[in-house]
Amino acid sequence: MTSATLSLRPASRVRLPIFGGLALAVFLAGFLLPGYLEGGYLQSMLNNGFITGILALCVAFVMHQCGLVLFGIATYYGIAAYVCAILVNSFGFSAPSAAALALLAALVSAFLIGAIVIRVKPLAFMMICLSLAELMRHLVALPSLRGMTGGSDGLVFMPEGRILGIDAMDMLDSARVWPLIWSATWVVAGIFLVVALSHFGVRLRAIKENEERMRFSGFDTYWPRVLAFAGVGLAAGVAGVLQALASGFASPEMFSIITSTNALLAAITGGVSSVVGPVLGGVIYTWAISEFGAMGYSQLFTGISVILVILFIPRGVLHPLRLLLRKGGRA
Amino acid sequence: MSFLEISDLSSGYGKATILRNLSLSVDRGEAVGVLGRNGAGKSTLLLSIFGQTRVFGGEIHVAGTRIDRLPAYRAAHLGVSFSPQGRMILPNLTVQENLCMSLATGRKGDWNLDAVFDLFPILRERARQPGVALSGGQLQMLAIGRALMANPEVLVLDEPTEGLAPVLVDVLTEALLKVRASGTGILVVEQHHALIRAVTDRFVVMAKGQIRGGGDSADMAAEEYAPLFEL
Amino acid sequence: MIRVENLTVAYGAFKALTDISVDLGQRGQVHSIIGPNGAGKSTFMDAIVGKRRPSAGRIFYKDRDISRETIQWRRKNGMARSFQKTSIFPGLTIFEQLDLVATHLDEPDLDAIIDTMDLREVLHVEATRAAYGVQRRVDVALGLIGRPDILLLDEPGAGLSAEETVHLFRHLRNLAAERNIAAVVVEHDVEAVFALSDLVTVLDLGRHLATGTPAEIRANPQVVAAYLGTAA
Amino acid sequence: MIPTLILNALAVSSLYIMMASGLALIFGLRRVMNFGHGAIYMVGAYLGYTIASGMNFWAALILVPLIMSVFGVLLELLVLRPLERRQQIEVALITFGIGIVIAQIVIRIYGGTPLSVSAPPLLASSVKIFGADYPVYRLFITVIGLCSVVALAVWLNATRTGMFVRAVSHAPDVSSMMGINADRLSLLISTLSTAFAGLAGVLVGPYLSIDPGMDVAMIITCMIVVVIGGTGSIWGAIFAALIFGFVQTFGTVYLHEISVLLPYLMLIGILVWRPQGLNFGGGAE
Repeated sequence: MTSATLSLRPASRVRLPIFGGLALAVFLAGFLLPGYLEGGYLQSMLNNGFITGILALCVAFVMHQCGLVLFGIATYYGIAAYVCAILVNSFGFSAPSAAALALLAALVSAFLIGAIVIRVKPLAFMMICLSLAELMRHLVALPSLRGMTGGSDGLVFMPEGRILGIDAMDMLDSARVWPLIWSATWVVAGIFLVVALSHFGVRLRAIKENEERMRFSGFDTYWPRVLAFAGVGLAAGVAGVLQALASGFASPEMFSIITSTNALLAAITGGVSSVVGPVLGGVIYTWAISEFGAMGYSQLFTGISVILVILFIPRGVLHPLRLLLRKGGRA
Repeated sequence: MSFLEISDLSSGYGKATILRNLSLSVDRGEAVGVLGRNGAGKSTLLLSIFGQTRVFGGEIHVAGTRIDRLPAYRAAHLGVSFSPQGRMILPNLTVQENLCMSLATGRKGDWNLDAVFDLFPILRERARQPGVALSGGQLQMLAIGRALMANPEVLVLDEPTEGLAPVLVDVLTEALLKVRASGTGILVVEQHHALIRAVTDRFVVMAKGQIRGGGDSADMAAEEYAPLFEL
Repeated sequence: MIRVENLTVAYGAFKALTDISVDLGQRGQVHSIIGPNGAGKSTFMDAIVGKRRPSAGRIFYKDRDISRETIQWRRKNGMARSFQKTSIFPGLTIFEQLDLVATHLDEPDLDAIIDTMDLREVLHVEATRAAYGVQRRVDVALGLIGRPDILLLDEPGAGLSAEETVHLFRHLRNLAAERNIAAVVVEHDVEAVFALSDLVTVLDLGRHLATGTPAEIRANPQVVAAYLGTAA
Repeated sequence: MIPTLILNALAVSSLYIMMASGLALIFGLRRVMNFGHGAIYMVGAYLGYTIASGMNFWAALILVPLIMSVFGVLLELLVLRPLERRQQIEVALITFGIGIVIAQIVIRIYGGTPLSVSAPPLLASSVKIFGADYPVYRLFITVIGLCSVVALAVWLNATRTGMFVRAVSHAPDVSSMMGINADRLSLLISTLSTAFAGLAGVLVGPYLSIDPGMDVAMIITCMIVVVIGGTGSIWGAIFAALIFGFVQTFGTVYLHEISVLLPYLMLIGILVWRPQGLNFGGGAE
């Protein structure tokens, strides 16, 4: 990996201060949100929405940069949550060290899995990623691991220590954990954006577009994608740790197909080439699923959404808008 | 309108336009040869008839039906059948199965397994072997036999003599003359002038995706056509 | 620059190339490879750039046996190729893809390549939206990056009109002279080949038929019989 | 012990073969992985339950595949054909969505509790095999499974339509140039595939149980089988289904609870060894 320097197009450079200023304002304003929401239902909805948003960002990144449908993001999300919970419960780790090791676990597992699955064809990739999430779901529910994982009931844990100035005990309060989720989403989105604009991002997209030509241009085409996959696993791990800390709970359901499907849906609906769309998608789907869930229709809603989204807006709701802004030419 | 009528056709692959405003017609029972260098667009012309190219403009009619917007398999049903370049024999089907692929057209006529085996006796001996086991000449016979099994009005051949030994070219010429005698028309792309002269009524010359001229096959050697072959 | 010794490439029982020995690639010259369809031209190209492993025989590049080197190694050490079916990065802008490869291969003067291939006007166009002729030039430009010593071009004129082909060939000839690189071209258009090549190699049925100047090739009775026919 | 296990493995494999070969056939022809296949199987099982309790098991065995073939017609006409030009992954995701919707409808109708079907009296007994009592019903499943494989092999290799199917799977463009209508074959294959899934659904009732998660479990199994067998290879899928059945059956006995992980570990192992899957005997890709 030689360079990860920014190489923006001239036009983007001019716009950078405007967008940057706007983004900073939104970022700062976000911290004031709990004051208005006063905790409660809306706040916890928003927390969950942003966590799904981070997963959606991961799916969008893999789709846009590697051209692969990551239908098993739940694997790394769940692994991070479980590692965090197990380290606290069984080994007495403090919250920050458990969280750090959980992220490491997500990164390493994604790296190892990526090294295997990146070689297979796109369709098989999709099916294998899905199967691996199922593997994990079965693994944590094994009766013999019950002492450690809590079996099919899941694992409740009570971490101690402070993360970024927030006491781990307070994180169960949806308003107190919000700043952490909010800034984590920004960090993940920011890193994905920088990578996408960097030479490394262009290289990934070039491999997606034409792997053979890349080899004939002197590039290695395997390791960059494995690294990207590992990075995405790490980001999904961030979502998993956040979820675990915010709920004090890790459950086999975190690995379920539904988790992966919702992240995928949020990514596609929001548009995989954007960093705002997937997060927005995550929030909207989390809200909608909770609304329909109250009537017992959450899965039905997911199923219908998959069909409609792929049929009618496979490139995301923001896509037509962008085309309009771009007016046919590249800005 | 002729049986096979190509009018003002522009076609190619992806973004590349290979044929440019080409028109050509073949009547029932007529035999037409297409000459031209490699890369002139001869194969593209034939593949366009069978729906394997992207048509940018113009029309293709077979037996009065416009086919350039129909599914690719329709061409064979309407009475043109194809012996493609490189033969495109399915290696894991047997010789007989390869021949029977054309039965999908549902066209009835004099050409059946026995008739094809009579035309190319070697295929009868190899009937149960997989397509992959044949030699180059046998593959070509199989490709032609397969196209005949569709009982076409016009048999379309792409470079049938490509890579064949001279003696086999003679065998092939004989076979194609028999096909003509049975009343079947022929549209053949070919580099060997001798075969065109022996088998076809008239010829056209292509260069850079267009037809640059043509005439009676019997007069191919005439002075007036010499500049055409320099294209 | 390239020496091919007794090269044989087989697909199973079928020999696409049989026992070919030939020297290729003089700096500043255009060396064309011609032959009928199925003569093994593309296989020959693939073998030289490392896409296809030889079944027998060896390939030397600057007097070093490279038969076992990877595609990436060959590219980094000065062997570049273009493709018969345009092979570029459709979703990237033309600048993005040129810049990407240029950074990787330490190309000092991308601007010169952009100008040589006449791409300045379309730099920020997404490649898939560009005209086909432009895409062909991008394909060649990708091959030019990194100061290759030898550029192998597989039917650069495929799918172009007569005028576009001539245009492209003029570019190539200037390139070879200007940048002092060896150009090896597989091409169908015999007139263009004879007009613009310094050396011509003829392949037929996987065998090496002849190599020589255009004038020698035109006069070679074997070549006339096997390939050129009345066109000679 | 061992002979009983082998018989059990064959019975389970038979179900997987009926499912996976249908998936592979559609994939060969249309390059579409039908993620809704598990849901079709689930509908078959629940319909089988209704018909078996309302009329009798034998009626279910005949009627359900017939009813399920209607799903195949709909699959072809409403999904595969209109979406022919979409990317294969998009179509796969749409079938996945359809699968979820179908499964949810089934759960709405039948509720979330597992149901069981009793084997018909004729098959409810057991026989002595190698000194151990063995349920006749499981033998029956194996026989049906074997028959369907043989029938499939005969159909593909000895009939004209079967030959057309092979031709299109190997070389779609050559086949279309020779006049083979892939649309019509696809209709037939979709119908066959869903009918087989329905049959597997009916058969599973008296053997295992019928529950709301059966669609997901089956589709995951099928995906592992298809990937191991080499995407689109029918014989690869059948062979992989056999391996899968044996590994699962023997694993349950000798490795106890770890056995649920075995299929996944097998998948990873095979992909490390051969990224393209086993894929022998003429796959479509």
